[in-house]
Amino acid sequence: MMDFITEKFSGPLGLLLSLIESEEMDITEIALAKIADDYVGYIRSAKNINPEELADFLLIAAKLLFIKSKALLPYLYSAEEEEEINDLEHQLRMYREFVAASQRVKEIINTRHWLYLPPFSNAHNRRSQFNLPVFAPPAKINSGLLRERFLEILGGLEKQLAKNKEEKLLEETLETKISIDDQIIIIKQMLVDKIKVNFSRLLAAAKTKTEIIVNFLAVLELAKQQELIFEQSELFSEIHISRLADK
Amino acid sequence: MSLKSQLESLLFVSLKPMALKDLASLTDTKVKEVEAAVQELFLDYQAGDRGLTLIKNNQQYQLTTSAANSVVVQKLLKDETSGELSQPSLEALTIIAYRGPIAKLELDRIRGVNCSLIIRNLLLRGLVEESFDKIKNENFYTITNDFIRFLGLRQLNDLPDYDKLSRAETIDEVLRAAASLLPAASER
Amino acid sequence: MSLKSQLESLLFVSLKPMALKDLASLTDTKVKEVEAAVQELFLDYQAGDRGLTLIKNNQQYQLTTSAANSVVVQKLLKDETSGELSQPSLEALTIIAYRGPIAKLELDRIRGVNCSLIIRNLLLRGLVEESFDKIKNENFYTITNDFIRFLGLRQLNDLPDYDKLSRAETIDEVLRAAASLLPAASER
Repeated sequence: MMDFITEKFSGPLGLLLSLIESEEMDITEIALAKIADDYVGYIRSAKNINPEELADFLLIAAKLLFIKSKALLPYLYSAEEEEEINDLEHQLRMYREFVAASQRVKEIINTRHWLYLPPFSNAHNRRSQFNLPVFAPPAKINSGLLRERFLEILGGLEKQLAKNKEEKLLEETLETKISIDDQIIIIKQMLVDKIKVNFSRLLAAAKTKTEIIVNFLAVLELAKQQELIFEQSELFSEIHISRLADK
Repeated sequence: MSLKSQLESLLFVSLKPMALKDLASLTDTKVKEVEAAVQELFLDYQAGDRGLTLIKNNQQYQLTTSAANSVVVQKLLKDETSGELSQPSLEALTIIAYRGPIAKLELDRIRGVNCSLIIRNLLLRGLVEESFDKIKNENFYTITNDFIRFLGLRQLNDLPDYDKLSRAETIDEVLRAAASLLPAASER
Repeated sequence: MSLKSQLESLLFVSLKPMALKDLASLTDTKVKEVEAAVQELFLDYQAGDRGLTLIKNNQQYQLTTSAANSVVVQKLLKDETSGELSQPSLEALTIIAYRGPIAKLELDRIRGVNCSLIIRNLLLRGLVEESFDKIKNENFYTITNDFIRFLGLRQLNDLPDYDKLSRAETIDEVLRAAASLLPAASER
């Protein structure tokens, strides 16, 4: 039997799609801007996101916040950035088509109109009438060759293991450094110490793209909670962040 | 005997899917002729009231029982299983079925998430196959005959909406690409 | 589907000749009807330009390749079991030699792909043998005595560096990693 495990969603696009559908909206820029906060809220509280997939979830979060900020300040955005938003809409529509197709594929499999092969048997009746040899070794094989091959296989596996360990280490550091809530605390602390912080300094401390996104999300979150003031003297110049006077 | 009958004998005895070029070398004929004869056989099985089906996948052919008789065949054989399929695996299989041969990056892009682990799992279960493209220096993935057998189809083209979903680009993407070639498109 | 087509499916998957009464019970029909349908099938194969034929022996029926094509069929069977091993087959054989008795799932995990077809080929050539472990409900593979003798050895542990290589920790580590990342899909 082929069983299907059902999960709430699969991957960041699955989450995005389920949020949009739960609001009964179509895939549009307005819809994406509207659900941006829900999406970020979900990944902040979700405990079951696979660390391997976290970066992909955050990337979509960053795109959504970008769309949301554009909805608020449309004149700041260029045609090129417009394109990027179209891409997310397009990607999501295509994904939705494949999710629908996967449901049809599941139904087809479940009808169990499977095609069968004869089971394999060494004494297969289709062969027995041909008097085939029961032992047919390849000519150029010897025990030394087997040993050599086995050592090569071990070598290949060792490389694979080392690579996996490296990736795992990367993930672990990612995981430990990545919490948005922790980042909020760090930023608040920096502001207590310094009163004013440059946004670029915050980002300079980030080591990976994911960390940049986390910083970005943390700052936005603090802004939403109305704990921060942003000042920018002109377009594309440094952004200064400071705390609102004690609330 | 005719080429078609020889091919039927070979497909009946073979334990694995047969490539056109292997069939050609065994029967000592040109690939073109083999292709025409196999196609005839493919249509014969489709047309008649037959208990056998010829699967065509990845330019390989394999003889199996027909979909309509699955119930009676299950009585004779031990139940075959392909284990559990999670929603992410099902999505990946669907995308590979419609878009294969597909590169890993393209699969990741459509699902919006890294699919390494899912691919490893599907390879182990024999539901997808990996082949290395030397020119593009990338691995490509296709569906195996085993998965086609679970679908009960003769070929992937028989999947619902195959023409629409198998195209690498949807219509609006094509239109957009065409528009960007026009000088006026830069002025928005 | 028609009775005739059901019988064709059953005869195709059956490894041994089938009696009329077994065919009747599987298709839930009377022996008389089955007999008539089998006769019809027999005539179909006779009349057309077919690569298959139905033979009757001791009231038992069996589907086989037509005699006229035996030369080309023999060529295929010979090709399957002669010549040098492909790279993947040699790898599987090596792993079975040093790590046997080894479960199919473990072999798949070490190689990262499903090895069903490769194992079949090694079984056909008499290089490995299969034994079913009732407690673990799994097939295990070892190299055959014929193959050990062919290598000029008296027993399996005469393989060069056997003690060291058969216990290589790397493989256990790979298997542990695979088991934690890719939980066993139920075997077929």
